[in-house]
Amino acid sequence: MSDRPAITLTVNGKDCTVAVDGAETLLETLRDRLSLTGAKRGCNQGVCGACTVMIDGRPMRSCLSLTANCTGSDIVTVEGIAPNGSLGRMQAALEETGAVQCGFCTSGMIVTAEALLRDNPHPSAADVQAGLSGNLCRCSGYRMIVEAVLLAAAGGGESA
Amino acid sequence: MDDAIDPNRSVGRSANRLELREKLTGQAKYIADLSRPNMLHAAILGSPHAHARILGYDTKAAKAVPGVHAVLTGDDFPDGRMGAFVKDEPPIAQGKVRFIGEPVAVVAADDEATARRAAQLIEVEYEELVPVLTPEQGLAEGAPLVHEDLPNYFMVFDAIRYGNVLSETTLSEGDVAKGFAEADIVVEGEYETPAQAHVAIEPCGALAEIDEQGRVTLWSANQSVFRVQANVCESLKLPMPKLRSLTPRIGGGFGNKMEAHVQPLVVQLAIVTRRPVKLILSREEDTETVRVRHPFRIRMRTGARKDGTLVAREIDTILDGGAYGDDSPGVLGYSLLMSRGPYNIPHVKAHGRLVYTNKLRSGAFRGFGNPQVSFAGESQIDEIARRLDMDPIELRLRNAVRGEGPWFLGQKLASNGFVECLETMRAAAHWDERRNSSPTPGKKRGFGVAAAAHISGLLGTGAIVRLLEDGSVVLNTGAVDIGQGSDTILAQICAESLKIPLDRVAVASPDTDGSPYNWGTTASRVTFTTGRSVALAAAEVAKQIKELAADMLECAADDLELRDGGFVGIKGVPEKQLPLFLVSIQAHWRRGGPIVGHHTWVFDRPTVDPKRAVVSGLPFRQIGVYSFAALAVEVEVDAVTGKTEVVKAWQSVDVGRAINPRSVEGQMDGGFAQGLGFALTEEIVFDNGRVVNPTLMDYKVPTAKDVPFHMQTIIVESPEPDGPFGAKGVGEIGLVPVPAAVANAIADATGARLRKLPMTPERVLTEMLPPETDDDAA
Amino acid sequence: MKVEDSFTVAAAPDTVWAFLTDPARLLPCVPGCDAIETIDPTHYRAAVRIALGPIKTRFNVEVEIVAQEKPHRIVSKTRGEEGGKASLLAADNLLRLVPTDGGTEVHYSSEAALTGRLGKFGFGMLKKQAEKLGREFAERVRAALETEPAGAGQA
Amino acid sequence: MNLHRPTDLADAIRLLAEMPEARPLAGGASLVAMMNARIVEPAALVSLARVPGLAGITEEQDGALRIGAMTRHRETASDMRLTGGRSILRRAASRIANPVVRNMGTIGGSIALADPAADYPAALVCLDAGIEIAGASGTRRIAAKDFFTGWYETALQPGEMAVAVHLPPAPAGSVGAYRKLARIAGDFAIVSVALMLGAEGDRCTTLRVAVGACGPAPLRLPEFEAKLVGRPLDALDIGALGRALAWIADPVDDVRASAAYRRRVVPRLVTDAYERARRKHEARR
Repeated sequence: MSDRPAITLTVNGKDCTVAVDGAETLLETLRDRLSLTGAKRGCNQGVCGACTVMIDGRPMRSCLSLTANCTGSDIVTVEGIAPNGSLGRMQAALEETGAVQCGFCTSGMIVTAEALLRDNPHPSAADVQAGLSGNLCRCSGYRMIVEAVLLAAAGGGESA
Repeated sequence: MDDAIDPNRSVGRSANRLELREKLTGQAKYIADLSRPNMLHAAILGSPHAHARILGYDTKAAKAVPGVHAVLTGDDFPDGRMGAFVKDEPPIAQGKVRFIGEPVAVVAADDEATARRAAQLIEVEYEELVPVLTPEQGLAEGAPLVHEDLPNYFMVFDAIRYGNVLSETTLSEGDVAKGFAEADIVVEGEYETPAQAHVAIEPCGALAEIDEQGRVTLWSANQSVFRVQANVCESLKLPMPKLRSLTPRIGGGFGNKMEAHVQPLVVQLAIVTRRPVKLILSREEDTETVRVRHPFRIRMRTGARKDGTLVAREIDTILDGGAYGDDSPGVLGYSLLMSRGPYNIPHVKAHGRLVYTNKLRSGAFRGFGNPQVSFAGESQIDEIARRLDMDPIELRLRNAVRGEGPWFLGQKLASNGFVECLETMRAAAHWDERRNSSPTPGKKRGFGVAAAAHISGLLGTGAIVRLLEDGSVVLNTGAVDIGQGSDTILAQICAESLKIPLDRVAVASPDTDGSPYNWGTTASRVTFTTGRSVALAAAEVAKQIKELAADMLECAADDLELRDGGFVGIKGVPEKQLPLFLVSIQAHWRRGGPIVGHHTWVFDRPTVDPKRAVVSGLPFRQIGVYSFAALAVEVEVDAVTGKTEVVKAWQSVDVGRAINPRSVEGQMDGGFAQGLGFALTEEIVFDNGRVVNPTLMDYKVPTAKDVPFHMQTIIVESPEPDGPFGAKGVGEIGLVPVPAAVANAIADATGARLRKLPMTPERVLTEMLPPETDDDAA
Repeated sequence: MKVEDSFTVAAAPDTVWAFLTDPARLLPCVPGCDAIETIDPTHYRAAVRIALGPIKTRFNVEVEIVAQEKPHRIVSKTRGEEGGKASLLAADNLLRLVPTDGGTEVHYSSEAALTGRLGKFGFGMLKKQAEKLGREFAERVRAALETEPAGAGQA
Repeated sequence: MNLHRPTDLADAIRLLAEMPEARPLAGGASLVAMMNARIVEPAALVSLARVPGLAGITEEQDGALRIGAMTRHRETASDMRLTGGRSILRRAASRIANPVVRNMGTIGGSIALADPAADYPAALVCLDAGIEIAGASGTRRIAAKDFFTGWYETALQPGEMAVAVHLPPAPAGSVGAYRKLARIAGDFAIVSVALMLGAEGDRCTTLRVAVGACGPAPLRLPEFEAKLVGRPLDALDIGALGRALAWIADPVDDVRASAAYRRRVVPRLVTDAYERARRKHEARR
């Protein structure tokens, strides 16, 4: 067994120090060590997108990110999108449109959509479809999720 | 959207999911998110052979790995057998392996990595047997038997079984020979559909914990806590009181989580180790070891008169059941029942055989055999329309089953919005003006329609409605919300029935200890059957409220009414009323005990009218009521490659009554997208029994870019007298017509008639342009 | 997964047969193989190195001759595994020698299945790799037989 | 398993030389996926995340663009210096996987894995790109066409790594087309075609066509291309080049498509890419 160096990263604004093996993924660290289970393991190969979190401001696959390689990084998960008890604009828009079904893809979808809206504040439906094409949803057929992003872009669903 | 919300009206309102906030904030807990103190983690060793005898095990090396607490093989499990229709499946391979990946041993260890490492150290000695890799091989003379004991298995119906044939079903009405003799044209074809993977984004998993009395509590990803209990107890020969089955949130099911997956394995590990044990399948394991949609081979012919009147249809199908029976006999019987389609065809004969093979089991999957036969049937309707130069919607209208039908085999329809579905879809799609715009350059554009009907119903349900001290309600049905929103819909039905605001209804999580029996979240049944139980249980509560209030208000119970906001009052006397909490307190502390309404219900109208139909080997006697749908799609086929893209879709659906219109749309959208995958890209490929594409890298489901944003759903409401507030089911029907509608649109665009799914660029191009015509490339 | 191919050698079927059934002479022709151990005349054991793109691994394989008909055909079974049984290989093989003008046409076919971790790696690529190994083998066999002094193998 | 995070290139190279079983870790999009599936189990990883100078696209004196190995697909997909014939690379990058994976994946990681169905190989071979390779004995540069040597095989020797891609200036006035056929958005290609066209008036001055996903390495036929240069654009037998490329193709049969279909589609896609490029050329005039 190799030694497990302690590394520090910032998760949802808090500094966290964890001792991890080099092969441990950020998804494992978040779920198993930090009890942040919002990011999900749907495929562990980076295809489904349910594990998407923000790393240094960009949505990435936590299942493809090695924790030891995130030393010093700033991580935001779905739990950290909005302060306790409030909703971010994408969450509010999903609430408004009723797009959520089983919810398993929702965390990753929210993180990806937040970044999409930041980079492209006035997306077309086609932009949104392309932007969300790395987050699989098997329940919704995507239409209402795309509508939610468009609604959030239009300033709808703005929330406390 | 209906924004002017009257808080006292719950039915017909697009209420948000009760659990929405926890899903939006990442707090919803699915099976993988649960843990218990001292929990162990499990791993599976799967069979490398499609068919082999197990000669022995050597688990010494695996047991010696530090951190390993148990290594169990088939020898360490009771020899019970489970199965919904045939009890043919052991909890883990015993004596024989019947498909590649079938669990042969399980390990519990301190962590998942250790468990996996140890599993690979287990030695299993096999004697390889000749595998049955296709149904045709299974039907061949002298074929090896997948289940030598088939004749001795317990079956829940009188199946016709022999050799590798687990079930053979024949249904007929009229006289097909006579019908075809009357036909002016006959279309005939052989259709093939592949195994489709469910790909619920949440993989299957389970967590079992045992107490000092030896009673096990089991949480698992499931569609029915009661089917979980039955499967585990049957396969492990465990008395049912020894197992309590619960559910966390479920990340989609689509049929994959209806019957057992890893539950018997973790329960046995918990029993042996006396510790909590959790097992979450990887995506690949889920795809390779749980279940798939049945591959069908369908020979069908349909005859019509020159004026478009359908006169005869004959269907012969072979289903690949895989290694175990699971829900397969039901799929066979149901698919044949649906093979006439929603049309009056006087002479119909449908025959099918379900064959065991040494491959992953086939089982329930949204549509339950209907998408496969509808692909064939609705393609043939389109071909007839083309041959007769008739509009395909006109042809369907001419033959549509109207009014009370009857359906194939004789069941009368109490609600039927089929014609309205066709007509509203035609209007929404601007079908008659569809050629007025021009297609994208380089693309061949086409339009296609298909229709569908699907049942909702089947088997037992119950509901308990209990009035709490403050006049609010807790509703307990045992129906698992798999993400489709049934908790919310049942709460809406309950709130509306009692005229209380929706937020005064709590929904209890299904629990085999305390919930009334519910067969499961399947067969598009929860709104219709469980909703009916909820409405009846709520009516029972209303009755008790009135009886008690009658005493309190000194009037006759018949003179009382429930009033919006949680009141009971004297009809015609607005000022004479009591808030429900006063009635409830009276009940709790003074008289009779808390108000609890309980009702059970099962759909019991017979499917078969023996005066009309001749039937053999059908595994159910009564099935349910019919929802209807009609779908139009616009496709563009790339002239260079044959790749098909659906750019727009319009669908109408008769749901009786939309309890929650947005949830209806959600089901229709989601069903459409899953049907689109089935139509165009999804196929589990087997190579000598091995699943070649178990990863999401290789098995491709549609992304946001592949499903049209322009997707419109029109809700038709033809109230069903048996349904709660007139509602019928909508869970599956959206998927059913998609492959045929796309195939018909491809035929419209290119002249190519695809009879094999998925309709890949390769298959489309091959049909569009025979290879020899090639050199004049684009 | 079925792999089949054929090649022609300028040597008589008897010569080819003798060569192909002699582990010592066969060994250098098998790509990635350092040793063949003869358990008995119908059972052999070998370790083979395999490189599949980013994967580099070793398989321990056993070959069983199920039937043979000198000098026409050999039916054999190959069973192998990676260390720790991460992957299992099973193949049923048929080798046929057909005399031609001045030589022998060697036909080989193998119905192979790979399960476990490598079984999840791109199916098409595996077949290509197997075909490539087959061609390398053929090349080496031909080179060995055609450069050998005539009759050397018949001793 | 140890993960090393060197802070300069020399250190990274030294670590790789010292540990022959170690692998360089770039964006992780493929390597970590394979680790999760236990397809590879490296003894150690050398992360390039903190090595300076590996990320980003810079213009060189001769007009070439140097794309550092750690440049993410996202950046390559949006770099507006990739115009004209070189727009092929931008378009290829924009078709890789999906936006989230493009935030992670790097050009160096992608080419080092050398998946024949990936987007970069054909684009780079079409653009006559050079690959800069660093190893214990210094750096060397080889042509992209010589870099991809087999199924998932490259010219990289043990201990070496790709540090940059050099894109020479495209001929003035050239245009590019990238045509990718895939089952689903973001999937690997069934067939991909990268085509660069230069013309003066109606006469072809440059034609380069590379086909991806149809063999162990991208297909190109420079001599055949040369025969078509000088022809009028509307009388240039692009179909013949497409058929020749199909003839040399050695595609796999897999779940994405059959080998026969891929061969069949090659000339059709080549012709289509040519027509698209020609339309772009016309539009410019």
